[in-house]
Amino acid sequence: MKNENLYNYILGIADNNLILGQRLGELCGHGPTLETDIACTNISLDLLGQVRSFYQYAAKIAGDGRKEDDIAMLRKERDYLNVLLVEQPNTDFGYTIARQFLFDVYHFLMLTELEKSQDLTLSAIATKSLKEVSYHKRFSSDWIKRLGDGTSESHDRIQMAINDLWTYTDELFHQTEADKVMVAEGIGVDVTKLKDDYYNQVGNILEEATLEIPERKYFQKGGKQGIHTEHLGYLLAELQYMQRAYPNMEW
Amino acid sequence: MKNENLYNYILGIADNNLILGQRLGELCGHGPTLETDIACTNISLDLLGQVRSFYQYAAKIAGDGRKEDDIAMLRKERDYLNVLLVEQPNTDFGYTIARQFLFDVYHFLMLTELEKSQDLTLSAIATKSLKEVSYHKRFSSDWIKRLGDGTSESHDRIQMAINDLWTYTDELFHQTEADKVMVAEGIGVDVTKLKDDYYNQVGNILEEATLEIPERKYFQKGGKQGIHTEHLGYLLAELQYMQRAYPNMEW
Amino acid sequence: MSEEQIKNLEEQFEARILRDDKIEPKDWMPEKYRQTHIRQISQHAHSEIVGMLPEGNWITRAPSLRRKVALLAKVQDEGGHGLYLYSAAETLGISRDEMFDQLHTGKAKYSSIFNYPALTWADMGAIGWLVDGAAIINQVALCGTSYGPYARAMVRICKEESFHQRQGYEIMLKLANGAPEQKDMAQDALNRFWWPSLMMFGPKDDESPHTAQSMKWKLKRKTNDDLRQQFIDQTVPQADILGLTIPDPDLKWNEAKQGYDFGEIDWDEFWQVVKGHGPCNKERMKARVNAWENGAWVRDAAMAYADKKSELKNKQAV
Amino acid sequence: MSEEQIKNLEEQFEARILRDDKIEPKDWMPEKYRQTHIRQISQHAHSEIVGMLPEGNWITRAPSLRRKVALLAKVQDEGGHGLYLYSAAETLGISRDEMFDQLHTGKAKYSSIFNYPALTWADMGAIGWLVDGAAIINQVALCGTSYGPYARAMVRICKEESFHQRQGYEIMLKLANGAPEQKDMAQDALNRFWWPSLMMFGPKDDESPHTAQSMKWKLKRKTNDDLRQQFIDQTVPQADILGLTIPDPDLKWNEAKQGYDFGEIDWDEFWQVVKGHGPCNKERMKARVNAWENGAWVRDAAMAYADKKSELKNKQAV
Repeated sequence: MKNENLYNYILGIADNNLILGQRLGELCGHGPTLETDIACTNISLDLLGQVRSFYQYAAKIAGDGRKEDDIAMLRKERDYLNVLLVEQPNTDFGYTIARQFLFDVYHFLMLTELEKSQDLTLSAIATKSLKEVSYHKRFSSDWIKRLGDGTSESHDRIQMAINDLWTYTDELFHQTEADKVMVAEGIGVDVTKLKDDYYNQVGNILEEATLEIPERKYFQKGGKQGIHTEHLGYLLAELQYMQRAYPNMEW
Repeated sequence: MKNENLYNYILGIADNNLILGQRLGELCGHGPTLETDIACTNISLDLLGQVRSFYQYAAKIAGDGRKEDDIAMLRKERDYLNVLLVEQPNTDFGYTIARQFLFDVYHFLMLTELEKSQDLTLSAIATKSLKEVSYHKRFSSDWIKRLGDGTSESHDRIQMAINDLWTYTDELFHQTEADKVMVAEGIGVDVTKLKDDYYNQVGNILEEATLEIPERKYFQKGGKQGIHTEHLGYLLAELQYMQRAYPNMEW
Repeated sequence: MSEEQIKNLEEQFEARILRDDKIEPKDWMPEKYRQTHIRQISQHAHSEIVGMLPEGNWITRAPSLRRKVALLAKVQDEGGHGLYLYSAAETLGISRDEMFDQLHTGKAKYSSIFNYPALTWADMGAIGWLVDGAAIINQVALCGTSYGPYARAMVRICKEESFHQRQGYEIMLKLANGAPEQKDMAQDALNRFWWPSLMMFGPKDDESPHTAQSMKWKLKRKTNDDLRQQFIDQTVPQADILGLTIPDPDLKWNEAKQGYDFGEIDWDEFWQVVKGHGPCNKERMKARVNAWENGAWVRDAAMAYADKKSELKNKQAV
Repeated sequence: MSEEQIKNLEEQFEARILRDDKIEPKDWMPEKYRQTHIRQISQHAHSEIVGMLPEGNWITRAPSLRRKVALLAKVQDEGGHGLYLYSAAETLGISRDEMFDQLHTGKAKYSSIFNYPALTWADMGAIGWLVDGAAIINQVALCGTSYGPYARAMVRICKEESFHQRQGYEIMLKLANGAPEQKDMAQDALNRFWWPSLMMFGPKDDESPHTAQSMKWKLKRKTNDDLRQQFIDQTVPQADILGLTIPDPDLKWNEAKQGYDFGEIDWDEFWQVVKGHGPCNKERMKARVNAWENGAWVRDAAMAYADKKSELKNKQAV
């Protein structure tokens, strides 16, 4: 591949959307209220809409005849580059919201920088996505506050979810090799620079939600190198089922 | 296929083993006690051991180059002929035991007849399987009694599981077209003749377990025609994942 | 009010309906009108919500991103329709919680079609094409129904539904023109959804006692049998274009009536499913009840939070 | 007992161990011996039970029926090993429930290797080959340990483990000689499991304070570093046969010591995982605790039923 770094860089962004969108898709029809059900479905829809643009661009870069669906659904588990955070299961609505919130704050910061990319396609996708992601962030932040400052049960549940998922936040700011090259070329976002802002914003919302900011010495990582948690395999078995069972067909 | 009825007849038996074995396999490492964990794993092992003999024979009958794993893992959902009972999920240990019990009593009766088959391969598999299935039946019957006549919580839970799964028992005694032909040829078991014995035996154990025998006017069917519940698709996505993702390889 | 007065009001009311006035929430209405509308609108809302489940079942397994996104959008629309319809019913003095309770306890019904399982991807096509197709035929008539909020919800819903139907038909078209396995899948879905779709129009006219009253209130503008005939006549040529076979050996064109004759519907199956013994009735209710029960702490939290905020506001206002 | 007497007993005890007598449950033993054995045997039992999880994770997705059956049998064996070991520990006066409680509350440890995820089918090969391989090296020595029930359990376990190891190696062999994707998968599994397997022998000798005491009681017959060296020397040629590369650039044959030199182990990672912060520590504990909590009603029922039956028996006996 001529521009493998750009290709990998795009996947590093897009796979987060894909896997989180898929997770949210599992919940459709099972939400605690009709309004949240619709909202979560809508976020899934946004994320997967964005992902199509990214994969279409990646397919163009790859230039080997693969199309968006091949990239989305025909890679092996070790080739997915999403962070561990987004593949974590829908344990309950608290985990769903905590996962969303911890991702949205990052996602918004990242896209804001990506908008300035020298790569006009990426910049354009970022612009289009930002509007949506700003809504996601508002939605998940509002729910963090509602659950944190709601009942004592909801407080405990969302605190537990935040504590559990916190261990996956640090990975958001790890630079991959592709990242470094793309940053140097003025195309990619230097995620290391987003870290302080991220923890500030997250911390402020948690505080407003009367929640504690977890203190953590150890973090989990690996997703960006394709070393995932055991959850991802099952998610992929579903995601890929049709493409695997009915190869080379149009849908 | 030269002997399509025999082929379908074998699948009609074997698919029950495969799907139930797969369901039990999901539980491995998650049982309520170490002993039941080992026992359920063992039943899964027995069922899948038996299924290999059946599919190997089916592959020979098919004579189209497919091997046991192709038959086990490369059919489409609508081509699996197992009864709906065995694909029901592991809701809790009560459902697992109720499903097992309602199947084991049938399985034992069926194999006892299959042992008399004019088809020596089937008869031999039946003989070998019967010893194992007699143990399964004892295990599940014992647990029906323990749960039924244990605590009031366990009584209610196992009663609910029996009630829910009862709706799938009638299908065990439906004759397919392949069944009819095979019965006529002295190869297959006439399942309609097992029905009275089945409900008597099941009834006796339930009674001993202080459980009520559900009264039901309506039953669910369809599995034998490949019309399954929505649960099966997910089970197959896992079961087939490797064969689909890595076609034509040896393992 | 005296009997005389009530009779007077009722006469005025019927006259308004007759001249196609819309009845609005604050208008006087006979109690039976209110109850019938609560029943029908909430049943319709429930159908949207339960109807999310069979399609929701295929979101994670949709065969392409384009289809996954479209399916998500469709199921989301159904949730939205549920919202409008619950709101319309609420104008008649029932709360959403009460309606959910009726659903969860089996007191309220929903469309039986959703008690059939969605087993393959082609079912996403068949549901869009046939189920939404049948729904639209029922609903288009309702755009002119007498109760304002319901009629207005219907206008909006119909527009989206016909988009869904086209989307479903397009899925079928792609399959029917695809690989043999895809065509088989499409035919199989048609086989399984054809008869249940015909059942969506309800029992035969001579076994449908409420028709007369519903016609008067414009909750129905044609009888069950008429609508069913319309559906069949519209759908058969569509199946022909797909190159698929309607699973009814008795189906044939009747030149005299300028419509299709068709075979006998399995009414035993119809009643079995209506009475709660269809393939998925239990599963659907379990899914809805679980969602509701598992969500209780979330709803409680939202309520508590809202209370705290409004208390705070009040304090600040003082 | 006087100090004199105790000292006497202790001397006799040490002498018995020295002449390779087995200590049996009813024999007198120093409290520290008892406690150390409870700790080690239960930790060993927990490792078997927790060790079921990463492999259990692949049962439903095994690529062939033959492999699925073999994997089930293997995991079942591990459950069986857990049973013998819990029984052996029970002879020292601790109940299985207490041991589970120690596991679930984090008081008891289990082998850190099981805190790494099993991500691909090749991991089933790598776990069998490397993890069981390392375990056997640790365990063979224990067949001659001083505590009778533990030594006998070990004899049985070692036999099965070496079967498992061969099975694992055979999985690797098949992959290594298979399609390029399979070979990649095998190499990747080796890459991920190599270093954690070396960590299974514990910290370096100079950071392993209990070694001396354990050697005396024959709970250890060689030091951690010796065993690690043995494992490496045995495994490198096996990797060569597979045509796979050990992920250690510093690995090379040292003619003088007739063994391999190898690179520095990441001890930070080792301690991170030991302290509960490995990739799957939380997941593994959640799985075990869930199984235990969700199974409470089942265990209660079995107990209640057994009580009823024995009551009935007693009544009949009267």
